[in-house]
Amino acid sequence: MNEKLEPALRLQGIVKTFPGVRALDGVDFEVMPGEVHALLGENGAGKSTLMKVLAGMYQPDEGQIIIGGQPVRMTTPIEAKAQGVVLIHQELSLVPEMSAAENIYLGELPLKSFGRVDWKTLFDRSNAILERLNCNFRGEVTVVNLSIANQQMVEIARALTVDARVAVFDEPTASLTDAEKVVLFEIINDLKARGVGIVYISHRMDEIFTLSDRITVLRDGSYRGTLTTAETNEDEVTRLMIGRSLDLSRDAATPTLGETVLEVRNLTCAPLFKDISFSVRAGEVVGFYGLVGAGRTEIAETLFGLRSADSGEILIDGAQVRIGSPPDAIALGISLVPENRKEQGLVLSMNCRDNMTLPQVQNLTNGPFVSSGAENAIFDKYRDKLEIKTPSWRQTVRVLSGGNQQKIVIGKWLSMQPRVLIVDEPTRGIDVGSKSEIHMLLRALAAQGYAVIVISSEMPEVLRVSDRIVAMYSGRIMREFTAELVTEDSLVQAISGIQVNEVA
Amino acid sequence: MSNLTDITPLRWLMRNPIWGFVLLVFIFFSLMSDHFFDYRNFQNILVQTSTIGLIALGMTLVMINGNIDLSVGATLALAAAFAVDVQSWAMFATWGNWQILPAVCLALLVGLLMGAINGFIVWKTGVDAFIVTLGAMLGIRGLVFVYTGESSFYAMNFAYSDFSALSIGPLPVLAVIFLLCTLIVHLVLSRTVHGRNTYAVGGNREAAVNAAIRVGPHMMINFMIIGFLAALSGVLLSTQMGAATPNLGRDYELWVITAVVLGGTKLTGGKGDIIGTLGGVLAIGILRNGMNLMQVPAFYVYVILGSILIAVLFLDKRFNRTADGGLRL
Amino acid sequence: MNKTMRILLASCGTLALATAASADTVRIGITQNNVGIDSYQTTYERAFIAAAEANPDVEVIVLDAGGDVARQISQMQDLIQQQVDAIIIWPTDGQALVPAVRNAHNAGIPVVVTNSNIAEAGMDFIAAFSGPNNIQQGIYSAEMMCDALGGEGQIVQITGMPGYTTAIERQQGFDERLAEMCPDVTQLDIQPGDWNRERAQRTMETFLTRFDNIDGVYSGDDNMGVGALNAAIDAGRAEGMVFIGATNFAVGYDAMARGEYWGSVYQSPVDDAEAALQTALDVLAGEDVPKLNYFDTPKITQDNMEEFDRPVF
Amino acid sequence: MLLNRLKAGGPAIAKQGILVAFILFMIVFSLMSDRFLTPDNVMSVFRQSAIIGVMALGVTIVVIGGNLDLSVGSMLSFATVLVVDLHDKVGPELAIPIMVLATLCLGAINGFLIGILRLNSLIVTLGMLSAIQGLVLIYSGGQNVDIVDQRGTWFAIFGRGSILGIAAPIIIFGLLAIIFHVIMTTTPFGRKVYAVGGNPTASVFSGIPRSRIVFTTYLISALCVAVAAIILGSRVMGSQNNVGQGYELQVLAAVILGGTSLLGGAGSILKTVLGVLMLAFIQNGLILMGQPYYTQWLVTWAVIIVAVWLDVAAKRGRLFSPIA
Repeated sequence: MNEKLEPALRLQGIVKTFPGVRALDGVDFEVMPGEVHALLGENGAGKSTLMKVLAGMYQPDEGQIIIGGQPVRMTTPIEAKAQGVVLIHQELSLVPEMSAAENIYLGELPLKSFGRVDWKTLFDRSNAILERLNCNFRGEVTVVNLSIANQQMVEIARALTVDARVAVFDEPTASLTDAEKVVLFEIINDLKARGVGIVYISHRMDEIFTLSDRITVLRDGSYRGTLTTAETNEDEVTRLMIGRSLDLSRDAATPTLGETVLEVRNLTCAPLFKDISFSVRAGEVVGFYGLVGAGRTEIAETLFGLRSADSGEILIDGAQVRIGSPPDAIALGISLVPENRKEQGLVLSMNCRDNMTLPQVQNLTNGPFVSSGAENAIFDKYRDKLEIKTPSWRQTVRVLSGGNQQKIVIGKWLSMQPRVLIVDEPTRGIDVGSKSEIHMLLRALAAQGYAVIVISSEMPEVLRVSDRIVAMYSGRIMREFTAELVTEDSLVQAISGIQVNEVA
Repeated sequence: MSNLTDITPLRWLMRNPIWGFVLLVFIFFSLMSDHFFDYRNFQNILVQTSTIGLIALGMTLVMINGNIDLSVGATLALAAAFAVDVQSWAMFATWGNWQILPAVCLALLVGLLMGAINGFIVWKTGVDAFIVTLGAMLGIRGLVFVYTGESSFYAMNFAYSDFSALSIGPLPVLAVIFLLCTLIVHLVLSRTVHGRNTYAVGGNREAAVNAAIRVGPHMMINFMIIGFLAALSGVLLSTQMGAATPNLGRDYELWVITAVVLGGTKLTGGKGDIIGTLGGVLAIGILRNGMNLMQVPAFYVYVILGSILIAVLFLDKRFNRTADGGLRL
Repeated sequence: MNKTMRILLASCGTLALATAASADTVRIGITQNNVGIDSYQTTYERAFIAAAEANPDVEVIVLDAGGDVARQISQMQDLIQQQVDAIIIWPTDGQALVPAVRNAHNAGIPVVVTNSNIAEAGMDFIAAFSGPNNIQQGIYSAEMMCDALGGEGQIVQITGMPGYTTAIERQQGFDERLAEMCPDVTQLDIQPGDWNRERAQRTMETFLTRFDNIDGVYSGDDNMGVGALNAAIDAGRAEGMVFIGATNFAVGYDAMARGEYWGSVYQSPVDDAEAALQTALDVLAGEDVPKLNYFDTPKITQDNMEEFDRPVF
Repeated sequence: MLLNRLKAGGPAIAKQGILVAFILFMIVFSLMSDRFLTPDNVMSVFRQSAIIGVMALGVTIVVIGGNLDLSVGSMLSFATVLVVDLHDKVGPELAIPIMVLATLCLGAINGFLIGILRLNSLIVTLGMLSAIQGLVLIYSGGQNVDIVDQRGTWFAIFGRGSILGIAAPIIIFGLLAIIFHVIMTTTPFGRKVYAVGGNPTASVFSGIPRSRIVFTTYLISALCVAVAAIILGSRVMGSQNNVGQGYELQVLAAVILGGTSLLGGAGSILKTVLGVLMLAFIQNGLILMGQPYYTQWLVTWAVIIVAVWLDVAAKRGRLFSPIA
């Protein structure tokens, strides 16, 4: 019997429909104990729905969930957890004003008489888990005071409160930097060694190929097949996912660089960043690479007039400028595609066109009224140019896919005809297909003469789109690389602060 | 909770600016009025605060949940009407002083019921609590008028109104009940699973749902708690009056919310505590009492209370600025 | 801004004077119903303060309950705490203040009730009542209505703020007397106007749509009565309609002079305030004061209005 | 089930929860009272709802911008007392501009505290509600104010006049509703208010001057109060100090009934007009049926919850909230 292992979890013919949509259409999926099974699919392919079925948040209309050989019905996340299925959410699912320990045991705080919380047990248990995860904080800390990475650790710690049979990681690295990812991968390997079946959802091919044993692909709510990682390659997976191959080659044509458009000299905003100097020329893509918190986003915000620098100069076309507010920046031709699409980039309740024309709506007037024609013209132009998929400009952006949402934000700023385009984490949470489109778009923009700054925490992304790469560590620029000379090793060293000694 | 010990008094005061304010007005009135710093006046303040205070305890829970309850004033009036009226029902005529017991129980039950109705509607319809309870504020007041037929009820039994004059040791019984409730709600909020879940539901509802906290019933329980406390407050108020009037408790919801917000509870939920709320209600109570003693004309009292409310909000924002790191939004 | 001066005086002064002054001055605390809700109460307050200032032996503490029973109870506690010599109270509610009055009584402080009386159960604890008889006023209004209509017709009634004693008592007096005196006058409906002219106007507009034939309107005070009158004029139906009010306001007096308004009950806040203070002083002087001191509130109609001064409010 | 079908492909009217509720409600009431739908009564209700209606227009814009304004009640008292009092002192031609300026100042204080200092709007306007009430009383000394010559002043046209048989308040309310509707739906300013209410952070990231927009919404709200005060003062020809007491909640109830989300970023001026009319018709209809006044509170309770529930349900596509 034990020769052939039972799967830790098996889903058979899962069907889930919502009004008007068949979200899952007979999906099969299984994960063996001690296996990392990656689940792939574009946004909207049904991964999240499948995970919610697995976590007991949705009831499947048809099909069976089999855990350890027994068919089960799970109606709440707690029941799922009791069955040994734990879910680590993509978006941080923590309560900011509570302690880490309470967050770890949220929903099942240990009890004493009269419904009191057993604090001692709570802290003992959660500290044990945090130690196992090599965390340098204790369970008593309030979550709001923790860094994003440490908050992610709290999220992961939740998975270890029970004897998990199956752990589902839903985009766990979305807000982690490369260094922090290493820790996460160790944990996953540790769980794997203990015989836990792991479902790993991610858009990042490199992670999937490093971690997983098998890959299952979903498309449009239906099952497309399972591949053994060792026997496949990115191209095959991508084709299964989006139905075609991707052109992953970097635009090799040497761009013709123009004049220096933006120059920054000794810009300082303590304690976020110090003594920042760099320049960007027309037709050039400069990548900013570093850990989260290295000060990259803050520099962008300063250039966009959202922060005031303590000292330093900003020059546009060689002339010194003062940027006191976003309208100042916009007037100078600086645009910022912000890091957080949903919170900073879009008004989710507004339609596509209105979002796109928002910064210039004041100028698109016909008498006192907004000129619908001018707006539509802009929208149509950039919808076509960026290949935004939306049924109509009237569509609320909330319902668009992440990639299309991001294109709306990019279109919003392109339509302003900027000199300098700053793009912060352009592909966070975006699926592979759209990601590659956006990368090509950034290259194309540079080729048209824009000065582009790309801020990213993903090394492949920076390497792919940049002409030059600025490596930052802890608020300082460590090194600048040209695309030809950069190596992954030297880049990792620079952003970890290792180069400091050698340079000094 | 457990890291309270290593906080210096000054840091604690910075985090709870309302207690600094309480201290300030306390010293101010002690210097300015010779009737203020008097043991019996402190008793008065506690009794006067208890009405708003009891409701504020419940409001703290509801607001940490990310909800709000505007119907408490009307619930208070309805409970007071029941508490006074039921005593005179014929079926309890032979019970002597014991006739008060079923009356009070029924009144508290009515409070629970009103809270349950609000909570249930919020839970099942998903309509914002502000809207649900704004409606209930009108509706329950309508019920009060239907029940009382517009007139006041009067307690025949003087034992009822004598109750409010009782003292336990050095403290008036009303103050004791208020302080006791404060302690209980504080313990519930800080020590029990229900209390901790209150923060979870308000701080991150998604997370609470994911952690299988039954958010709907949880919120309903908190609405029932505030309904109960509003009813208790109504009963205690009616013992002070020996009567119940249909217009009782008008505008109380606004003062209760004010006190709770002054006490540092966030309107968006997830943050707040009973210690702050106690500071908030005491601040308003002391201000009113002190201004009475100093004979500030009624017209100026409105302006002073309104301005102080805004000023404290402003100071609180200065002290507890969120860590936006200077981003100009 | 005399009042601001008084606060300063009161706050600084009491420190020095409290002991010295207590020998020959009396301290009287008053807690009013809701100053500012209408001119009557405001004029009352001014008259009261003026009367007190005219008397060098009186120091007064003037408080306002803002219409809230609980706040009035607090103010009673505060006054008892300050050990004033006497308390004058204009109850926000006749019944709910009984225990508070009883507490003052038990603390040895005589209580004078002003303007609207306290409930029967509290009568033992008060030194005296001074004020108008609201039930009697309702009766007067009913009698005027009867006379004006010749004992026959259809009327509507607009009452004050629901749940308040004055409103309830006037309605009670009016309803009972009307039914008794002229049973042929039918009351079509009773709705509140909340002591508010605009709301009374709205209520009247709805009445006008609803009933084709309205012969008379009784309003709980002239302020609302004038609102009802305005509505009728706007609808072009004021001709021949009888408007009776209570608490004659200046607007009502003027409308009466124009012949648009039939009659009201003349009630002077100045008399009211002075009577209350005098009653309190009499009680403190140990004089034998009758329990119920109703001051006269005569009927005022278009016929006898020359006998009265135009109200100052 | 019905709801699903309506949501998926049904006619646009299905999503207009408030409109459906309004029509149903009107049918029921007109069946119960034959006076209800007479032109006289309808005109009378329109006229009565003008004051609350005009205020509700301003508050709708504030709420779409993501804030609340509870101070409009005592601000109305302030403006009405001021304009009526000044009418006899300096004449209507000066009284009106002075009052409008003074009211705008109060709006500017709200706007400064909420727009610029970013204090919570619920609490700030609650504080202002109390403070302004005090200001009114201090200004008037607690006395009622009256216009002595009620028939001879041109000030009377705002509340009592009419054009082509349509009462002036209705015309003012209608015109303002159309103007604000046009502003909110077709001008850059309107677009920015929706953006700021929908996502203040993203608005700033799009170069929209968030503080100035919020500030302006409070100025508009104050302007609406000033207009309402002119109608009210002219209609009543006098004012009490507490004339606007409780209006803030009626106004808010009307705005909510119109389906404007308290979260900001969504709402419509025209639907607010529906909300206002609905509340006015409830009041009027129940009195016509001879119900005691408190029935209208009970009915309003039910109507608010059912109407908003239907609205919310239509948006999420299911009747009951999904939360467990």
